[in-house]
Amino acid sequence: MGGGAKATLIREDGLRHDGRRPEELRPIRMQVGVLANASGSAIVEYGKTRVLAAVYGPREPYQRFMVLPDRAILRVRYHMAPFSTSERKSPAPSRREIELSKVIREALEDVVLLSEYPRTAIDVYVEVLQADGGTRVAGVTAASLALADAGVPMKALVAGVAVGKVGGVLVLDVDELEDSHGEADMPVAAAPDIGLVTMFQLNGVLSEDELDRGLSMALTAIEKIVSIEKEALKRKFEAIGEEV
Amino acid sequence: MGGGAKATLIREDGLRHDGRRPEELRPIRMQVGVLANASGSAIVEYGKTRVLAAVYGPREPYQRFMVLPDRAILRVRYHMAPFSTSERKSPAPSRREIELSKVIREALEDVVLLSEYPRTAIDVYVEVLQADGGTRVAGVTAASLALADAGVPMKALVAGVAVGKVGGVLVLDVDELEDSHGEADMPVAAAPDIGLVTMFQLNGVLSEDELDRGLSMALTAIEKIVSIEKEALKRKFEAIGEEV
Amino acid sequence: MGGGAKATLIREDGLRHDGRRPEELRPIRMQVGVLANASGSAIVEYGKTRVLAAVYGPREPYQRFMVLPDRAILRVRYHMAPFSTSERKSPAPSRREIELSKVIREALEDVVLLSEYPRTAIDVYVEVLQADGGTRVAGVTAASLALADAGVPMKALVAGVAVGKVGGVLVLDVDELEDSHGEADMPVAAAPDIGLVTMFQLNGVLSEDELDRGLSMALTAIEKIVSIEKEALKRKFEAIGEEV
Amino acid sequence: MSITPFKMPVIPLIKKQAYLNLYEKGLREDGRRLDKPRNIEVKVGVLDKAEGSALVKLGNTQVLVGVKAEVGQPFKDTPDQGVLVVHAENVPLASPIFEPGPPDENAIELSRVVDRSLREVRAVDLESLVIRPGEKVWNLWVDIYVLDHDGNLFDASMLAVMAALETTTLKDYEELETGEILVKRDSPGAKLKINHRVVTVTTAKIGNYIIVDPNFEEEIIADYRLVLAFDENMRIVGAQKTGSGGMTLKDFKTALKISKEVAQIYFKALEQTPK
Amino acid sequence: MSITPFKMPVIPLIKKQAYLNLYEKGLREDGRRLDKPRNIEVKVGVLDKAEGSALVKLGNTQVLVGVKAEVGQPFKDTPDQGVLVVHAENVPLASPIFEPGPPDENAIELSRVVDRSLREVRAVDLESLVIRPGEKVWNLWVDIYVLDHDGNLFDASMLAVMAALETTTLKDYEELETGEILVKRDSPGAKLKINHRVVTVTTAKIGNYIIVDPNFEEEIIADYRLVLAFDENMRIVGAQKTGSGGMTLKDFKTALKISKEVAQIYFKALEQTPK
Amino acid sequence: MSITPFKMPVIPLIKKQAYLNLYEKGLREDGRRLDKPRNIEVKVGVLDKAEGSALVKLGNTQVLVGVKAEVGQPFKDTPDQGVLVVHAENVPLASPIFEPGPPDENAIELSRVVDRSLREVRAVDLESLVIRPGEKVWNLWVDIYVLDHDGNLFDASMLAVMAALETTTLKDYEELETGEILVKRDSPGAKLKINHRVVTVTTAKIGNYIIVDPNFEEEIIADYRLVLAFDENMRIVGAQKTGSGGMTLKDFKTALKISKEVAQIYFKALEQTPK
Repeated sequence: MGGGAKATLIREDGLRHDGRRPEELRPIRMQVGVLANASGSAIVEYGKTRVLAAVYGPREPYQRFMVLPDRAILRVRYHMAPFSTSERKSPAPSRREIELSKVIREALEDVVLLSEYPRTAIDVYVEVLQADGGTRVAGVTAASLALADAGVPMKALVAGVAVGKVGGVLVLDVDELEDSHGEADMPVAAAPDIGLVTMFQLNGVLSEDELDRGLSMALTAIEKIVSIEKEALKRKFEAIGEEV
Repeated sequence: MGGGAKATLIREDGLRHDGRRPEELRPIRMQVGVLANASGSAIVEYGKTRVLAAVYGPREPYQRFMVLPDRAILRVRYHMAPFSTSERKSPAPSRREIELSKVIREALEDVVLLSEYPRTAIDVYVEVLQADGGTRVAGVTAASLALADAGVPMKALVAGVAVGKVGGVLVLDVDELEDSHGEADMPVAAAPDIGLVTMFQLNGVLSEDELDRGLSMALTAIEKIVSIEKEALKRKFEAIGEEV
Repeated sequence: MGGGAKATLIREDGLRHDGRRPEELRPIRMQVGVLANASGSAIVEYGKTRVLAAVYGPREPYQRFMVLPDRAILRVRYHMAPFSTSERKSPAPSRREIELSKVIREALEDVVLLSEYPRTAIDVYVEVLQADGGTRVAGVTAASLALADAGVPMKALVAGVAVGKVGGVLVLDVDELEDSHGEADMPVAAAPDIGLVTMFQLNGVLSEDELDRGLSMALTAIEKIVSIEKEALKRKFEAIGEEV
Repeated sequence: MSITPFKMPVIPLIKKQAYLNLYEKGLREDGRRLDKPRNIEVKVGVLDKAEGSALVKLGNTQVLVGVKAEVGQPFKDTPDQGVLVVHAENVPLASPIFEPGPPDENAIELSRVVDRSLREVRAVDLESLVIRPGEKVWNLWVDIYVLDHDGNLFDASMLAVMAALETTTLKDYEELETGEILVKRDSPGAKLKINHRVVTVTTAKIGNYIIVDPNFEEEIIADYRLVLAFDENMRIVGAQKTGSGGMTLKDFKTALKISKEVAQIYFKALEQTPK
Repeated sequence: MSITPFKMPVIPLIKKQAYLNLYEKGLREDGRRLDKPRNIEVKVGVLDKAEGSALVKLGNTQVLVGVKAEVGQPFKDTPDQGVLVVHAENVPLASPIFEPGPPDENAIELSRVVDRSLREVRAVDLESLVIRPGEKVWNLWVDIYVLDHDGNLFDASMLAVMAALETTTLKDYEELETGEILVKRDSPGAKLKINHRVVTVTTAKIGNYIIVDPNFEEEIIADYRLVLAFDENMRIVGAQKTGSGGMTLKDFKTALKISKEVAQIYFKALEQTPK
Repeated sequence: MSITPFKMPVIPLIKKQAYLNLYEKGLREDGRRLDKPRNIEVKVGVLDKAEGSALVKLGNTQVLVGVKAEVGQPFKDTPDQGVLVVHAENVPLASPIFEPGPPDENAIELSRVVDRSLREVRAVDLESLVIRPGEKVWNLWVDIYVLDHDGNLFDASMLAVMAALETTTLKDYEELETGEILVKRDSPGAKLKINHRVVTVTTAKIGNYIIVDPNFEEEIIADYRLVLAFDENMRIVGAQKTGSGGMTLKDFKTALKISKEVAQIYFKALEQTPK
């Protein structure tokens, strides 16, 4: 937020600065199984935002006391590569990264069947390779895919998207420019197959009506993104089928 | 210390800059049981200096190996709130705070009956909310009260006070202004009921005679402060009596 | 490296800036058993470079899990005293010190009979008291001596020396001036009695032929330095003999 | 690295059931209804060395906030604004679950949610903090100091922050010839300019119930909490789901409805604070 | 404190023997000869927000490098040179043996060996990075990001760093009246000036054999590795023995011979990278 | 967080009794009387790269001190004074109880007691360290490096610091047109101006005895130690009780009496140091 409307975020024809309609997603690309060492991995792109996620585990935790007797613990790190941003980002974890690691962990924790693996840890590493808005929600999507790729049982797939308000208009899947100059940014993640919102944040100012409509926009889009996730997973299993 | 005598610390009538006589304490206020979670707590004011102390334990230490087979260990943190000083204090522990945590621990360690609780830890947290000179000695007083409030058995109550030398005169209970511009600051803590000095530091320059007299002044004052401690504890038990 | 040839490193008479011939070592001094607490210790000087090493152990490691079932682990710290350099060095370990600690550990690990002491740690502390070039190689020499002084069994003694290239000439035992303005610095350590090079680094540019010749120069010098080590150890045992 | 909490106190199942049985009757352990906050006390001007301060008690939860104003530099990309920094610490005397050390993810989340809820709606008039554009501005350090943690640190902290900011005074100053700014420590100064009053309201989902202003034990057994920030015009100026449970749309709407009512109670508490 | 690794995966003796038996026949597990590197893929320009970038796959090892160019100050003792910083991180998604946290001794060694091999031969023309001598120069941040660790991070990283630097563009800029430098983010810019192309070649000593480009398991069972850096004129521009085994002169010479040949393969891979 | 030491070596009770039996006879394990310090050796000028240095042996305790003088800025509130920083490190080669890492509370206490004892009496003439008021002053870094720890680090360190300061030389310098200060490294320079000579004397309470200059084992069994700092006029210029035992007034007076005598021995050792 902040800053004046330096750029014209909504053009005269009602389209956005990059030509999208308000409820239009950026091109989304996904691929799973992109890393050899990890138990599961995925790369996800929302336009120019590119996020890589990897899962290790369930495995014995590095520090033995860090366990729960009745289920696995989830350990999540959201991290930005130094070259992912316009100005080089220091590799030390920022306060923002610490908060988002928590928010992403909590967006996943309710769908992973942790009780299947007592006394173990499941590690999820989310690395932002290129940041152009929506990195945390693309991160949730990538993490969910990597968990599925690792064969970790889940109640449902999770995906995320951010709704924004720019020039008074609610828009879907905000990019960095819209995020910096808009009036609101509302990152949402959900598991539509079980009807649960698992991440919900609002940075900005909305009326109650806008909040309602924005949330609906987000949930509709998330259904679409989850179906793209399913295709990506299917492609992988088909590929394995071909290999056999 | 340091600085020239920017302020007139001793006025022509022989009184101090705030109107006190050389051997006069600032108004002292104490209250115990001010926090709900802590095993024991106390707030202590020496004039504008305000210190809050809390005790947790005896309890199993966070790190299991951190114990002694024959007695409890004492863990003390002296810490200044960021808003306690004229310039905001960074919350990271300074070298000064590390030294004073040690000095306060050692001022308490000989009076607490640690051997009653082998293999446990007793945690004492001293938070300076407002700093106007004498924070470490007010901290010892608050910590001693909080220990008593927590029901930790002690040989005797401890209290502290700082003696200073300003404009060539020995003064009791120095405040920040006197500390910054005076010639010496001598923080003392003692358990008068068993005749032991448990904290003794001198920052500044004194003759042997001044040291002797200063120490006597401090010990006389400490007796008075311990009696105020006893009243504060009595008030609490009376209050409990009324409740029953 | 870097910098132009500000100083004339090779004089017209073919000698070096300090009057040495290209293949001439600086005066080397060594003494073992210089510290009372350590299991073994040594001080080593290459000209103005002065390094102190101490060994503790084999002993139970501070952190119990930090062991190997079939042999001792070696823990090495290379550290520069704040007053060892022209500009005061911050006492926090630099990236350079972290790398050199590893390089020195690896220069010793193959000669120490670690399998004699399973489940223990042998700690080697290398402190640079004065830095005038060649501190890591003097450090290896000092560490090897301190290990011998501690009675830790070794296959052979290790020593180190740096070969440089200045003004186009290969020179032995470079000092700081030659290191800063020369074209190459090649630190080498070896255990000549068993024919093994245990440290090998090159910072700078050499032809294959220069590399060959430089390595030979280093190995010849290292034989000489090892014989000085043996004398230093002999002096100690003679001294003990006299005492008996 | 964010890690599933593995050291939190365990509330026995039987106790949780007791809570749920009470909720079924529309009540809570302390006699409150599900949609009512605890008793609120707000005291301002409690610290002499801070330019603004407040102590808030929300039931047994106690939060102390100090605001320090210092002359400093603006951020490079906002030369025409002062600087507002919100910082929260888990002071270990506040709870047996706090350990000394730098702020953990919970303290960081707390300060960031408070910060965003103020920042997005421009609650503090940062433009009025400029002394010399691009060079000298007021830096406001807002330090949240939790003294006693019995749940709902979000609402208690936001109340204390708001009350402290509303009573913050910026001292008079003088520009010296050298360009330095001399702050007159003993001057009366002027009130900090506040554009909007903001509160957060926290609800928690426990079993099938939505309750407001959870205490510590309720937080432990909650599936998740929802923090909603409102300004005096009842616009939503911030939100955060915290905790790992998933939220249905229906529950969200219920929570929003309850929160709007409780916001009024919080606003009233701020309104009635003696200044 | 450098400590003998005590947490590395253990390769069973029987497996090590199997490797040695294959080496005896001149072969390796993946069918390679002892003196051949794995398949090399180099892709440049893979990152939009970096001024230069490359992704290198060396077998299953994947390294991503981004180069960021920012206007900053020169070092005090080199007012007429830009600043080059090489940094490597053990990103934990790359390997089960990496833990989150600041770079450990291995990551530091990696970045320092790469840095020295570039610096000593002046591979990057640092003089051309000066904007205003002593005051404003380009700072080049070269970040090595290991994505998948299957051994030989030295060679893969150096290939990626070199490819990234060779395709790095410095944006046009303007000096403002205030002395500030305004970088024109959307300008075409100019190529970074490279004086020399550098590669490193890593060999490993296992049993009585010298092999090149070890994979992760080979690194675990190796006595030591030897990293040799070459420029395009086949001068040796850096070297590092890493690992605790001692090296004979004979083995050194064998390793040098193999390395020189493999350097040509690496140079060719860089040469043939589509730009 | 200061924690009761729980890892110190345990001196068996029987050994402690043996010490006490000796004290009863007025003697100590090494033949000393209770009120006598160990043998003192002071060597100055032992480091080439430091502007001042000294090595002190007090029995088996060895402390090395280096003083570095660098041109820097004054503190904002003392524009007319140079800067003196005292820093102590527990170098791990000095004792099996030292671990590598940043200074712990003991090292911090050591450096702060030494610092205060110098500072309060203005032992070093900080005013003479000003180069350009408010802008450029000499910064003196006094680094205490304990090489062998056999007790009484306070007295040994203070002796070494004093001897090092008394032989510290400030190089000549030149003000360049740019305002920079060019230090002439090879100039003869001038002696640092010292106003007062300071020593500390440490006594320890063990059983019913007060002993001076305790060795390491005596420190372990002591109830507390008392550090008293004196200047050459025998004013008391600093004090610190360290250790957790309580002190009676009577013991304080005994300790003060002994300390005054030992201070003379220390002063003589400094006096007689060849320079």
